[in-house]
Amino acid sequence: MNGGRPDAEKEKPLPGNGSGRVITIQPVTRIEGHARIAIHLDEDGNVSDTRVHVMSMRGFEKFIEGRAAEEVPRIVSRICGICPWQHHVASNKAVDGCFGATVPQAGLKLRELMQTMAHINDKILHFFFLAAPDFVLGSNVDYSVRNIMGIVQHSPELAGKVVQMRHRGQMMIEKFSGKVIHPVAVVPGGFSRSMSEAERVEMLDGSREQLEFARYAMKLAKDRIFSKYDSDTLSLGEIRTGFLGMVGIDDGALALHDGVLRLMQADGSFHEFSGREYTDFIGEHVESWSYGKFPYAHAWGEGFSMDPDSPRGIYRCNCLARLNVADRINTPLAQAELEEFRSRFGRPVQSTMLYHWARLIELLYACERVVQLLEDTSITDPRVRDEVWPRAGRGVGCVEAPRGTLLHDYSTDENGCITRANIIVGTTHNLAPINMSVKQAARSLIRNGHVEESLLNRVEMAVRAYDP
Amino acid sequence: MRLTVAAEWLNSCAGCEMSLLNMGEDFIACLRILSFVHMPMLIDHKYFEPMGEKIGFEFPEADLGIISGGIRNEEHLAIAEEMRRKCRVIVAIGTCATHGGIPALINMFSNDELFRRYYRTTVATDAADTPAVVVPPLLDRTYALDEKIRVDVHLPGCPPHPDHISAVLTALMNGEQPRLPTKSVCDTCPARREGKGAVQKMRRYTRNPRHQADKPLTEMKCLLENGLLCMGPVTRAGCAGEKGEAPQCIRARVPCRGCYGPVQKNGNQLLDMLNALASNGIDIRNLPDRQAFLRFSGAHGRLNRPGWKTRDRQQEETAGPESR
Amino acid sequence: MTFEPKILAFTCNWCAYAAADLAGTARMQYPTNIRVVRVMCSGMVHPNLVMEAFQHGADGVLVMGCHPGECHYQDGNVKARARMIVVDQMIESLGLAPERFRLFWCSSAEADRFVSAVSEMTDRVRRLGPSPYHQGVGLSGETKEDLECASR
Amino acid sequence: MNIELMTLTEVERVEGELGQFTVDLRQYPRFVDMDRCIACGECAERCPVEVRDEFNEKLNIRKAIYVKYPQAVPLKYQIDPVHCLEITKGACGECERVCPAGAVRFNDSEKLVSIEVGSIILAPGYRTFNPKGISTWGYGIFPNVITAMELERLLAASGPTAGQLIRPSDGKPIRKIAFLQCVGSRDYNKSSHGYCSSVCCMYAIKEAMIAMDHVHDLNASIFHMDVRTHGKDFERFYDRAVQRGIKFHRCRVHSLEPAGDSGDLFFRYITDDGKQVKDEFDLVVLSVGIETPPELSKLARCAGIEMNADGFAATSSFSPVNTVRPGVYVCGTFSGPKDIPLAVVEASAAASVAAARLSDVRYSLSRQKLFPPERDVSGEKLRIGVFICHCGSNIADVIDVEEVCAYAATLPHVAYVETSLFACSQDSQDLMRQRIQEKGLNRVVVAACTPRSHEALYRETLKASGLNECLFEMANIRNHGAWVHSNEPRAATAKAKDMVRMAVAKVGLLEPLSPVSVRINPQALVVGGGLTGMVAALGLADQGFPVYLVEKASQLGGNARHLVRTWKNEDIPSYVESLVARVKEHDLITVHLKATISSAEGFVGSFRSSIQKSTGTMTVDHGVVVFATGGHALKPDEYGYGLSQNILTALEFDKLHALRDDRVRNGRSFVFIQCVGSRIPGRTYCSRVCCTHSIQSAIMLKEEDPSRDVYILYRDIRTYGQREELYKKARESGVVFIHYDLHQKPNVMLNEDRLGVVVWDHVLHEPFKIPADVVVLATAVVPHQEVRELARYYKLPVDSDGFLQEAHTKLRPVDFSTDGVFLAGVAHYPKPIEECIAQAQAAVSRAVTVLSQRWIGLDSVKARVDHTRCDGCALCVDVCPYQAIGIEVMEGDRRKQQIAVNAAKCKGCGTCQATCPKEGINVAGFTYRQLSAQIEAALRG
Repeated sequence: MNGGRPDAEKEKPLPGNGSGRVITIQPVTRIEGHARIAIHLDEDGNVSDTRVHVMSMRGFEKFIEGRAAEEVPRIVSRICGICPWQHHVASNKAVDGCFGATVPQAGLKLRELMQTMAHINDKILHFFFLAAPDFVLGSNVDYSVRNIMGIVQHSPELAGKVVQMRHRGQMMIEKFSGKVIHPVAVVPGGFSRSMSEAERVEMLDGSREQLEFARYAMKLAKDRIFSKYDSDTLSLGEIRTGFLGMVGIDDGALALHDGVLRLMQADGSFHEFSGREYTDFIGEHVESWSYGKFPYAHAWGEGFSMDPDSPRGIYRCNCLARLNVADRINTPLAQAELEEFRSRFGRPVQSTMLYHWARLIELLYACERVVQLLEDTSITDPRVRDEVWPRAGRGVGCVEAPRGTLLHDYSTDENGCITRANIIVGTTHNLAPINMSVKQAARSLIRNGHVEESLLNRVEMAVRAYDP
Repeated sequence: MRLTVAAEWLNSCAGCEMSLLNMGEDFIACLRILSFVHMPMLIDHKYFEPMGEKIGFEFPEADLGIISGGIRNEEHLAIAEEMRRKCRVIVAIGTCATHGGIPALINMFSNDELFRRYYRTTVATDAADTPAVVVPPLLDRTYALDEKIRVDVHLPGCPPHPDHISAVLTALMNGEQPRLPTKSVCDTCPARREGKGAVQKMRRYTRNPRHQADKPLTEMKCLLENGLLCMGPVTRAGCAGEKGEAPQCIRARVPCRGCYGPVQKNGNQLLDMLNALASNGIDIRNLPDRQAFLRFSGAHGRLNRPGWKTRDRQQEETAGPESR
Repeated sequence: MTFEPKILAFTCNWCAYAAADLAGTARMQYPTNIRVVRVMCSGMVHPNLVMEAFQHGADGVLVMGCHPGECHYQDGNVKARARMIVVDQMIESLGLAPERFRLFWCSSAEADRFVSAVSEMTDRVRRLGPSPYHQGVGLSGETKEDLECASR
Repeated sequence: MNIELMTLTEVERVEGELGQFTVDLRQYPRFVDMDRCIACGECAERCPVEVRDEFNEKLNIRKAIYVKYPQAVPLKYQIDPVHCLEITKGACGECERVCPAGAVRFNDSEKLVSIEVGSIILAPGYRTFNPKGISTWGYGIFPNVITAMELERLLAASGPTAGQLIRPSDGKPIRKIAFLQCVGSRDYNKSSHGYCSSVCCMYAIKEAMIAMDHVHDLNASIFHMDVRTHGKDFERFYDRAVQRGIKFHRCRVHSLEPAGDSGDLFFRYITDDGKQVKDEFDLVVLSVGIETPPELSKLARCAGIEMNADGFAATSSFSPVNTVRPGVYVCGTFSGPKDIPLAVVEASAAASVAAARLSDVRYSLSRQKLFPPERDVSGEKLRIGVFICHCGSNIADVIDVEEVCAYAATLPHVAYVETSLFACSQDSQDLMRQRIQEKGLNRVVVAACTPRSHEALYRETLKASGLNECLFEMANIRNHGAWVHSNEPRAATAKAKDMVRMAVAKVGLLEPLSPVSVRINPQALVVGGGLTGMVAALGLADQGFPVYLVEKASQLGGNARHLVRTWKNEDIPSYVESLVARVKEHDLITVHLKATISSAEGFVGSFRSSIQKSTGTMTVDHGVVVFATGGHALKPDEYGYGLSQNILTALEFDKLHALRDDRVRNGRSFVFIQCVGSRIPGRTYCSRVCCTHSIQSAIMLKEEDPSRDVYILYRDIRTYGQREELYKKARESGVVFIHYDLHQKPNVMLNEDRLGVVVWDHVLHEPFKIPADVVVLATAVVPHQEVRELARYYKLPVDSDGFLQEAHTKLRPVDFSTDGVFLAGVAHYPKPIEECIAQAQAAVSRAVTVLSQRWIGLDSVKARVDHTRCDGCALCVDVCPYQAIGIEVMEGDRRKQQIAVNAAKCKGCGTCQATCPKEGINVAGFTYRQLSAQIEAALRG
C-alpha cells in the first residue's frame, strides 16, 4: 500500500511479549460492523492476549446535537442498517420523553408490531445468512465457500426458502410502513399512519406464514445443528458473566418493546430498573485501543475487568441474556421451547454458542407476538398519533434490539432541539464479553504456535454468536 | 463469464447491503451470475490472508467494486484507494458513498468536539483519553467517495432501492451504462399538487397530515402544500423503485427528508429548497436547524463547521492570501 | 501587479442593462472590471447562478433589478430580494465576505446609479482583496473543490 | 417591403383630390442600377475624380461615384453627373469596368413617372442656415470659424478626422472652443429669421459634451441669449453640462477677430456680473439655425399647400399635420423647427391622419415579406459566425477590433470571423447573409452595440439567410465597452474579448424556436378624457376600432377646459366643445365618466381591464391601451401664494381675466414670475409651456391697456420655434423682461398695502423693487400621482419626475417597452396643445399597427418546460406573476404530474426558472445552462 498506512495500522506486538507474533483477523466477517481481532502470541506460540478492536466511529451522539428532536428518529436509524427499526423506535420513545408526549394505544401497538416484525427478519438473516454457513457447511470448509453462496450451492431449496421468507417479511413491513430499511413511520407521539382493516387481514395471513416458517426453522436447527453441538462447541468462547435484558413490568416475561430492565448477576440475582435509571447501574469504560466503549455494571461496585478468569462488572445482553433474565414467555410455542431449553441448560445459561438456540426461540416468540398483535382488531384504531409540542426535557428510550438492550438518552432545549445525547446500542454492551470470548476461544484453539484458517474462523464464531 | 465483484462498506451502516439482500429472488439469481471475491458481511475474505500475518492489504482483482459508505478515517481511504486500483468499475452505492449521507452531519463539528463529547463528557462514560492505539485516525471530516477516488457509477439512496441495485448490476453485467432516475421524488409522488402559494409558513412535523388509511395516496394533498417541509422537490427520485406506488416516506404519509441526495449530482438541497420556499414567499422561521436540509448531502464541503466562516475576513486581517 | 477584481453583474434587461446602455450613450466612464450577464428580470437569477459566479472566481457579484414596484414583470425584483437571503446564507457558509455580493436597484434612466454601483463595488472588492476562490490566488485544491460542490 | 423608395426624385405636379391623387414625379438618373449594386466600393476606389464631400460639410473628399454616408438607405452608389468624366467628357468609364456587379449605367436618363396615391405626406425637412458673408461671424473668412454641422462631422467617428478633435484648417488640437448661439435664428437683422430654431441650444450642449469626451480638459463656452432646453430630460442634460464645467455666457457676441497669425480667434463679451472680457479660442462654432430651402416653395406650390411668413408649411394647432389641401399632410421641420422626438411624433401623426381616410382600403395593396424556408440545423455541428463592428470609430477608436477578431477565431466552434465598419448597414447585412449561407454558419454573434436597439435587425438578417432568428447573440462592446472605457483601450479590448467569449458560449447553447402568436382583440382602451384622450379616441374610432374612453372627472376636456387661446390665437373652448360632441356622438366610442382603472391583466392583443365607477366595477377586453392621463398645474408653496388674493397661478389669472375680475381689470402693475416649481432641485424639468403662456397674457394686458406695467421675471425665455414672434411682440409692446438666477429668486413682499416683488437688477447690479397689483406665478406642470399605480397595472415605467417613460426618447416617443400600450400628451411631458394632438394622433397610428392585424407575433422569450427534467413538483406554479403555469396530470397509473405553460400569458420573466431546483423550466434564450455558460465564460479569462 502506498503511504504506509496499513503498516502503521498493523498492530505492534504488545510490550514484553517476546516473539512479537500477532495474528490479525480483519475484517471480522459475517457480522455487522468494522472490527479487527488481534491475537498476540508469546514466545511459545501460545496466546498471551487478544483484542477485538472497533475500528470506526461516526459520532451520532455528537452530530444529533442541535437537530430538532422530532427529526432525530429518522437520523439515528442510520446507526445500523440491519436493525434500523430498533433505533427508530427507541429514539422516538426518547423524544416522546423529552416532549412529554403520550402515545395513543393504536400507535403503541403499531410501533411494537413493526419492531417485532423487524426482529423476525433480523433473526432469519443472522441465523441463516451469517451464522449458518459455519454449521451447515462446517467451520472448517474453505472460506471461499463458507458463506451464503455456499449454502445456495449446497442446499438450494433451503436457501431459496430462507431468502424468500426474509424478503416477504421485509416487504410486509415496507408495504405498510413505506420504508423497511431506515424506517420513518414511527413518529414522536405515535405512528405516522393508521392501519386499515384490509391491511390487518392481509398482514395477519403473512405473519401466520412466518410463524410456520419459524417452527420449521426451529425443527431444522434442532435436527441438523443443535443436536450436533458437542462439548467443544458448547465451550467455544464460554465465559461467566451477568446478563441484561428487558422483561414485562408486571409479569417478568420476555419483552422486546417495553418493560423494565433486569440486570442479573451470574448467580441469578438481579436488579430491576427503568430505562431512565440506567446510569445508576451502568457505566461505560474506555480503552485506548478501540473506538467502541465498554459498558459494565458499575452498580455491582466491582469495577471493570475483561479477564476471562476473573471478570469484573461484565454482563451480556442479546437473546441469550433476555431468555436468562425472563421468567417466562407469554406465547405458547416459545414458552414450550424455553422450558425445554432451561431443562437442558439451566438458568442462567453461560455457553456462548447457545445464543444461536436462544435466537430461534425468540424468533418463534416474535412470530407468535406479531400474530397476537394483528389478531387484535383495535390495532386499526385511526387515532395513532397525538400532536407533540417541542420543549425542553429529557427522555430515555429503551427497547430490546436483536443485538441487545438499546438505550437512547436525549435532552432538549426549549426549542425542542437536542442538547445532549447518549446512545448505548446492543452490541456495545457485548463488546467486553466478546473480547473475553475471543480470548477464551483463542487460548483454547491456538497452542504452540499452531494456527490454521479454520481455527481462526472458530475464533470468529465466538464473536458471531453475539451477532454484533 | 462470471463477473467478479468485490464489495466493501466504509463509513456506513449495512443498510445498503440489506437492500441488496432485499432484492429477494433476484439476489439469488445474481449470486448465480456474479462471483463475489470480497464482501465482509457475507464472505470470509480477509485483508491479511491467509493467516493474518502479512503486511499490507490484499485485495483481489475484480470487475466490479461496490463501495458503500463515505470516507471518514485513514483505513477507509486506504481501502477505497486499493479497490480503485483493483477494480475495473467502481460503483458508489448509497448516499453515504455518493454525498456523505447522514454521517456527514459530523462535518458540522470538529474531531476534537466529537471526542470531547464522546469519551469525556457523556453521561455514564468514565472519562478517558481518545483511543489512539491501532484504531485508524479519523480524517478531518467525512468525504464522499468521489472526493477521494474516481467513481464510475453513482447509485444514491439511503438505502438505494433494490430495483436500482438490480438495474445497475444487470446493466454492468451486460456492459451497459446503468439508467437510473434523473428527476425528483415528486416524479414518483402521486399526491395532488396545485401550487405552493397558499402556504404561508412551514410548520414542524409534530402532527400527522390528514389522511384516511383506506384512501389512496392520489387523494392526499402534497405534503409541502400541507405546510410540511418535504424535500421531495429537491431530492433525486428512486425510493419508489421501478414500479412502486409512491415514494417510500410518502407511503408512510411522512414528508421526504432527501435521502437520495440532490436531484442533480452536484445540486445543493439546502440552497434549492430555501430558494424554492423563498420564491414562494413561504415563511420558514418556524423550522429550526435549516442546515439539516443537507443532512444527506453534507460531504463535498457543503456542511461546514460554523467556525470556518470568516476565511475572507481572516484574509483581510492577515493581509495576505491564506494558505491553509 | 495590482489586483484587478472580477465582478459579475446580472442586469435586468429593462432597467440596469438599459441604464448601462445609457451610460454608454452619455459616455460616462466606469471601471472595466465588470462583466454583464443580461437577464430579462432580476427574478430570473437562480441563487445558484450567483454561487456559480463565485465558484468560477468572481470577486464580487451584483444582481441589478428595477426599483421595487417598478418591475417589468410585477414583482420579479421582490422575489429576487427574497431569494437573495438564500444567497447571503450560502455565501456565509462558503466563508466569503457578505460584501462581495450586492443586490441593487436601478431604473433604465439611472445611468449614473449604474455607474456608481459598478464603481463602488469595484472599490469595495478591491479593498477586500481577491476572493479565496479567485483563480490562482492562494487557494488550495481542497477549498476549491469545497466551493465547487457547495454550489453546484 | 411595402415602402417603395424613389430616390433622386422630385414632385412635379399633384392632381386630383383626397383618395385619388395623381402625382407626377421627376426622377433624376443615378447611373447605377440599384438592384445590382452591392455597395462594395470598388468603383469609388478606382474613380479618378475627387469632389468635396457635401455630407462632411466639404471637409473631405469623395469621388464622383459615391454613397452619401455609410448608413445611407438604400446603401447604393450613385454618380455625380456634374463631375463624372465619362458623363461630362466621355473619357473614363473606370467604374463600369471594375464593377463586379455590372451595375453602372452611363446611359441612365431622367424619367417622368406618374403615380396614383390616396394621401400625400410632405416631409422634405430643412437646411441649416448658411452664415457665409455675414461679417459679424467671419464665417468663410476665418478658417477656424465653423458651423455646428461641421463640428458634428469632426466629432463623428466616420467623419473627416475620424473623430479626432483637430482644426481642419491646420490640424491644431482644439483645447478651447466657443459656441455662438442663435446664428440664423431669433435674428431679423442678419438672417431675417425671427423664429427660434428650437434645437440649437441642445445640440450645442451635446456637441460640447462629446467634444469633452474627446478632449477631457477641453475649455468649452456657450454664448447664448437663453438656454432653451425645454424637452424631456433636456434640462437634466444641461445641468450635467454645467457640472462638467461647460461655461454658459448670457450674451450675444457682436464681432470676431483673428488673434494674430495663429489662426485662433478672439472676441469681447460681457460677463454675467457686467464686466467686459476679451477671450481667445482655438475654434468658434456657429450654432446655425434651420430654415426651409427656397426650392421647397415650388413643392408647396405644386402640392397646393400654404406656407407661412417664416417659410414653413402652415398648419393649425388643432390639426398639426394637416394642410389646407385635404389629403396632403406635413410633418417634421417642414412645418416649423422641431427636434427629433416631435418630428417622429408628427411623422406617426401624419401617417395616422393619412391612413384614417384610407382605412376602408387597408391592405388592398400591401405585400408581405417572404423569408426563405428555415434551415434545419438540429443535426449540424456548431458553426458559429462572429461579426465584429467598428461602428465607424465608435468602437474601433478604443477597442482593438483586429485583436478581438483574432481572438474570436480561436474560440471553440467559431467557424468564421469578420469585421465591418458598420455591421448594421445594409451592405454589411447583405454580406452577413451571404456569409451565413456560404460558410454554413448555424449560430451568429454580432459584437457591436446593444441588443435592445439592434437585435431585431440582425434577427431579420438571420431569417433572410434561412436561419432561425433565435440562433443569435450580441456582445455589446460599444455601449458597455468602447464608450464607457474610452481612456482604457487595453482593458476595454480585454473586456470586449470576454464579452465575445460570453456571447459565443451562450450562442452555442441557443436553440431554434418557433414564433408564438396571439389573437388581437380589435378594441382599444383610452385612459384619460382630456383633449389628448379625445383626439386619440376619435382617431381610433375613425379608423373603425371600438374605443372605451375612461375619464376620472365628470366631464370630458381635462385641462383644455381652462385654456383660452393657443399661441397662434386659435380659440380653444370651441375646439374642445366640438371634440366633446364628436366623441359623444361617435358610435364606436363608449365613454365612462367618473371612472378609473382598478386593475388590469393581459398582454398585447388581449388585455382585460377593470373600470371602477361609483356604480360598480366592469371589465372590458381590449387589444391596446392608450395613456392620455395628462397632468395638472402645480399649486405652489412659495412667493406668498395663498397669502394674498392677488397672487395667482397662471390658470387662475386666466379665469379671473375671463371673468373680468376687478383685480385684473383694475390692475396697473402685473408681475409674472416664471419657473415656479420648474427647473429647481427636485423638479429638474422645464414645463415648456409657461413662457409662451405668460407672454401671451402679458401681451393681452398690454393690448388692453398699454399704460399698464407688465413685468416678466424669467430665467430663460423659452418661446421655442415660431413662438419667438410672441416674445418679440411682447418686448415691442413694452413688457419688461427681467432675468433672475435660481440662487437669486425674486422676493414677493406681502407686508405692505401693495404687493411688491424684489428682483436683482443685472443692469444696475442692485435689488430692484417692483410694485405689483397682481403677481402671476407660472407654475410647473406636474404629472398625476395616481399614474404610478396605473402604470403598475400595465407594467409601465415611470421616470423620476413622475412622467410615463416611453420606450425610446427619440425613436419611439409614443410606445412603451410593453407591447400594445401607448402614451400621448402631458402624461409624457408638459407640452402645448398642438403637440398633444400630434402625439395623440401618433399614438393612434402606433395602436392601429396592432389593431389592424388579426394575429400578432410575440417574442419567443417564453418559459418552456423541459419534460425530461420537470416532474411537476409545482414549486413554480404560484411564483408566476401571470398565472401562466398550470399543472397537468399525465395519463397512466402513477398519476405523474407536469407543468404546462400558457405561452400567451407568459412574459418570459424567468421567475419560474429561478425557482426550479432541476432546470425543469427555462426561458428560451436565457436558460439556466445558457446563463451558466456565460458566467463561466465571463470568469474564465
